[in-house]
Amino acid sequence: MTAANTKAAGQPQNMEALAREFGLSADEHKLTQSILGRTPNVTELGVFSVMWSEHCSYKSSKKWLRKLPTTAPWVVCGPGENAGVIDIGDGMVAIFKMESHNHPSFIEPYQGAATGVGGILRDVFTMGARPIANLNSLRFGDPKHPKTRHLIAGVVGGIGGYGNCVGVPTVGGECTFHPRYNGNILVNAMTVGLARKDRVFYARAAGVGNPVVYVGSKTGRDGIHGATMASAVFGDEVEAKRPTVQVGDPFTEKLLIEACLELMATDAIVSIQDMGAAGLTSSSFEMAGKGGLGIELDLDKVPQREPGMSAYEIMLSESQERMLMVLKQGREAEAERIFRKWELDFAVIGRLTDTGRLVLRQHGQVAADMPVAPLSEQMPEYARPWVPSAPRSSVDANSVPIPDDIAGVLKKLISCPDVASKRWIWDQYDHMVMADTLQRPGGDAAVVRIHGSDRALAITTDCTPRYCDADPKVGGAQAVAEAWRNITAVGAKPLAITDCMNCGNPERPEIMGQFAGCIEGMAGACKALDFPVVSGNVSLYNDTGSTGVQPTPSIGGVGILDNLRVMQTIALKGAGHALVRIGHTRGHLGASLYLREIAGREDGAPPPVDLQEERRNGDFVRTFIQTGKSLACHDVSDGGLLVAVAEMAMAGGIGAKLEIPTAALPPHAFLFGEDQARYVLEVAESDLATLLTHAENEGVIARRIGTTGGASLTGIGGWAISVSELKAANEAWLPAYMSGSA
Amino acid sequence: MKARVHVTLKQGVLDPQGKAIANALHALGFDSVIGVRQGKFLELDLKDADTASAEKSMRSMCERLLANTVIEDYAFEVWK
Amino acid sequence: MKARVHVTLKQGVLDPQGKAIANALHALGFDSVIGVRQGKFLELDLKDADTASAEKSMRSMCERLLANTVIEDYAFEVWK
Amino acid sequence: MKSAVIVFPGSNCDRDVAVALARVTGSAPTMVWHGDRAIPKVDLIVLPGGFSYGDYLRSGAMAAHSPVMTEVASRAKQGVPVLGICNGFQILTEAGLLPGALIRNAGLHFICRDVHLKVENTGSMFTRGYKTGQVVRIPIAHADGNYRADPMTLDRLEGEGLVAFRYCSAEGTVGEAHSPNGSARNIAGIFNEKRTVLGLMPHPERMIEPMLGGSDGRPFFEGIAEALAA
Ligand SMILES: Nc1ncnc2c1ncn2[C@@H]1O[C@H](COP(=O)(O)OP(=O)(O)O)[C@@H](O)[C@H]1O
Ligand SMILES: [Mg+2]
Repeated sequence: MTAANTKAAGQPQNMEALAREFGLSADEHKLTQSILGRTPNVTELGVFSVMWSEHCSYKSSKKWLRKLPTTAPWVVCGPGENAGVIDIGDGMVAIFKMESHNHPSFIEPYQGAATGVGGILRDVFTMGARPIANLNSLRFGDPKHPKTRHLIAGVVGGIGGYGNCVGVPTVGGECTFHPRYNGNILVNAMTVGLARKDRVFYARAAGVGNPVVYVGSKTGRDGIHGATMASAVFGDEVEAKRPTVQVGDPFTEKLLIEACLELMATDAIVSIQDMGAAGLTSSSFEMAGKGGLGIELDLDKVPQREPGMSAYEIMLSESQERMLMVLKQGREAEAERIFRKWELDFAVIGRLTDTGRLVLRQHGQVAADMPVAPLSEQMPEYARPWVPSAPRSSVDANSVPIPDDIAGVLKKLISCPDVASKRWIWDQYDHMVMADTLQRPGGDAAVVRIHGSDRALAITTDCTPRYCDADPKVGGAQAVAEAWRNITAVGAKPLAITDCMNCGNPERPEIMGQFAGCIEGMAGACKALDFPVVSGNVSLYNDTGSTGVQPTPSIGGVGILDNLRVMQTIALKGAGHALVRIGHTRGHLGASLYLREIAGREDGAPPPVDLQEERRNGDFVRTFIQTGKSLACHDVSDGGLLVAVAEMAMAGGIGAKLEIPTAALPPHAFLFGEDQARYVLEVAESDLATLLTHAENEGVIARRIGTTGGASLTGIGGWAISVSELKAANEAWLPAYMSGSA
Repeated sequence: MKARVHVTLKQGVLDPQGKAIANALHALGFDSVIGVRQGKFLELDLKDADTASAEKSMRSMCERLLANTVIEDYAFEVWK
Repeated sequence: MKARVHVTLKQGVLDPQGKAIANALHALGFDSVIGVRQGKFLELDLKDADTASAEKSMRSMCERLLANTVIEDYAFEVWK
Repeated sequence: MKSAVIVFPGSNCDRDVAVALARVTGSAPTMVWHGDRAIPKVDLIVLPGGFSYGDYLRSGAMAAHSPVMTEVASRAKQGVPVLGICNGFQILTEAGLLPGALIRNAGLHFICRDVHLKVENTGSMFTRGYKTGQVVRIPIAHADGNYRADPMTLDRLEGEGLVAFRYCSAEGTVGEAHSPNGSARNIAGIFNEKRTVLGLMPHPERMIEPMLGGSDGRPFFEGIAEALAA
């Protein structure tokens, strides 16, 4: 038990001190007293503290999140519910969200990551969707840091262990490294589900007198104050916070998915809400609050794993694999039969009232009695002071030495930790279960077929933290644009995003400035690309001591592919085809991978994001793909043009001869510059003229850059490297590193 | 020298495996089972010359690798 | 009553986990480790009234479920 | 043909194999809940992949004691074909319907990837769609696929032609280097004595159309349909 729990069990003398220990400021504690008209008891104080924690209340970020565009004709439900809902046609919706589990994963990588997956799955199936895909965005510290290897092994094991067991394919994600994550890794998990449009379930309670039902696993003393932990800066007290980590039970989750979906096929459910952070507290408040009702719970009826749990412990437990539902009266037996069949706990623990109050009873006494609406309406909201990040000057390519060994540089880039193949990771994820994975990890976006149809979802997660660190606004826009581009590159139409905003301590103005900048950039990109935000999550206080992580707004994008026959992959398909670059190459080296990995510099402004050009080029590429004439497509990102071509060559096992003009730009700027809004297409010679003419008509820059064929990549000046050598280098780093030999 | 390590989940930490095993035993008709907790058990062969040094390295192995002290407790014995 | 069961791989059956743990310990510099074998360890709470009946049900549980006697050996103790 | 797919708590490839059966053989299987003691009269029983009971304790151990398994065993004894894929294979060994055991992969990790298999014996309804010695590409997805049995059992399996599939290279070379999980003698799938029961770790149901990455799993189900039509 933590110190807080011990005190909570008895009768603490100093409520003021306890409030502070629970993470409530003096002002917030005063507010609790004015809301209740008296001093809260320990249980009530605990409820206030978790409801008003940064993690649950978004008190520092709310003001900024309102700037994100959240609507489009296809958005069925934007932020505010458990997950976002978009119309994907044919009477179907896609439901998705991303969430962080950074702090628990640092403390206990396997279970922290596993329960992160479990939590995000529940957010999605609680809305009536069958989960069809998981993704994850991972940021680790320097590979040389002594903890990194152990953290990777645990996190990957935990994500796989949970996702594989529940039988939802883990189809994509990202994984990069930087010393700024040494003391605070990021583990963001995303789930996408499918439901019928007329069968979406919401959290809003309705119907005074309706039974409140608890299903799933029993409540134990695990994870108490997890939400508050997620809102605290890591320091030396990490050790003391340990018992707040929970153990996941994916087997029970699988049963819970099946049982919930079975009950959802009837019309017995009025509302449903998973018990995530702050468990029974936030789920009951959320349901009652959204319905404008009151709720009465008999805590003696809550299924409990351990004897003698206090009201405080029951309300704050973050035991996993639990759900709270409001059923229609008289449907309890039918629901109970389903949950018993799936060997899950089922208990009617209370009912809805018209009092607008949350009343908890235990052992025949009232353990808490608090008004529902004021708790959320008067939730603290902070306009934290912020300072904009200082702009960086751009890097003149001529100030960066020109390499004489292009092939060597390419090999170094494709085997550096950020670009090296992540096969070692996705091999441990069952990415094929459900037998609808049309594009496995390794490409631009995962493609998962809508079961039983000939349409598919394209899904990706993206963010380039080094850009966000260099310029949060540009980085925020770039992350959204890259997600949009990745979906476009497989031939799909981008529809909407979820996000996970990972930043440092919001009480520091420069961090708040990073957060604000990222949001501003994202908002602009979402608007320009018609790519609204429908759900998301904020994770602040990602600091160790005084170092914050690089601002990392992870973007999870979803698009629809209506015609599977034109689906693109990055793999080159044959010899003798033309390679065409779409988009303007300006040779931008600032904040590039080349600058960091080859020149050993991390300075400079990131590549500018021209949203009009982004839109024009992407729409052009998608339209061309729809004609069926494109053979392969890949967007240009980390490492620039040559890395993109190399990835296409490695995926296809086919080489290419590049005819890159030596003209305007120095070779390293041309080959490794990270200008945005670019793609590489493979087309038959006979289709080349059409492509170039169309591009010209649309005002899109399209340039032939080479011809496919052979076993090597070769370039002007006679440099060459075999595709197999590249592939070996690309595949080798991570397994070698994990086995301790790199 | 020989050593044996028992690694068990801390009190209060959910033990999904133990829970599932208990259910399976009930289904098989073993009604006398109240509860099951599952742990790990390791047997080691060591080159250490004496008990004191073996104990010292065992403690360090448990802390650093064999147990995850966030959620697990460990106990070991060492003998010749 | 209480019972403890130890389930271990039979002599001669490959133990990938034990081998991996030994390698990991070597990598951490624990050079005194010669070998590791990993097993399972279960603690049961039983309603049985006496040792004889508890032992009888324990043997049957081990044979039927707790150990796979194709590859595993088991041993148990029972006490009040 | 009539078939049944047994669904255990934690099964997760039950739908996938049902879809493959329906699409390739033209007739959809009956799904049977593990708690039901009765199985309809069918020509084929399938134990699907997944994590029955979370694979806690040992993979397949608890499912092997499910109420329905008594009936599966007695049908198998009567000669009704039984197919166990992945977790289904683990359940068959735990239930004693196939010899040996499947333990943790040699590399300890869960592995999901396409592997090459050599078809060792086509004298069964499950393998008749292939040619002897044919090399096929089929995915695996498991943490416990390392097949173990005592040398006598292994010799007997080999001697009596009861090895169905072995892991091999793309060129068909069988050897330790080509075993993804450390399986004894590269064994990926085995039959019972009459070759009416097959357990295999790879997932043919995930490879039935080019869109999914290949069609090498198709002949597996086509062979079953032919055998049962005959
Ligand atoms: N960065 C963000 N962008 C958009 N919406 C957000 C963001 N962060 C949180 N939200 C929305 O706020 C609501 C509450 O989020 P959260 O507390 O994480 O959900 P849950 O309680 O289901 O875990 C959700 O509807 C979520 O989609
Ligand atoms: Mg939720």
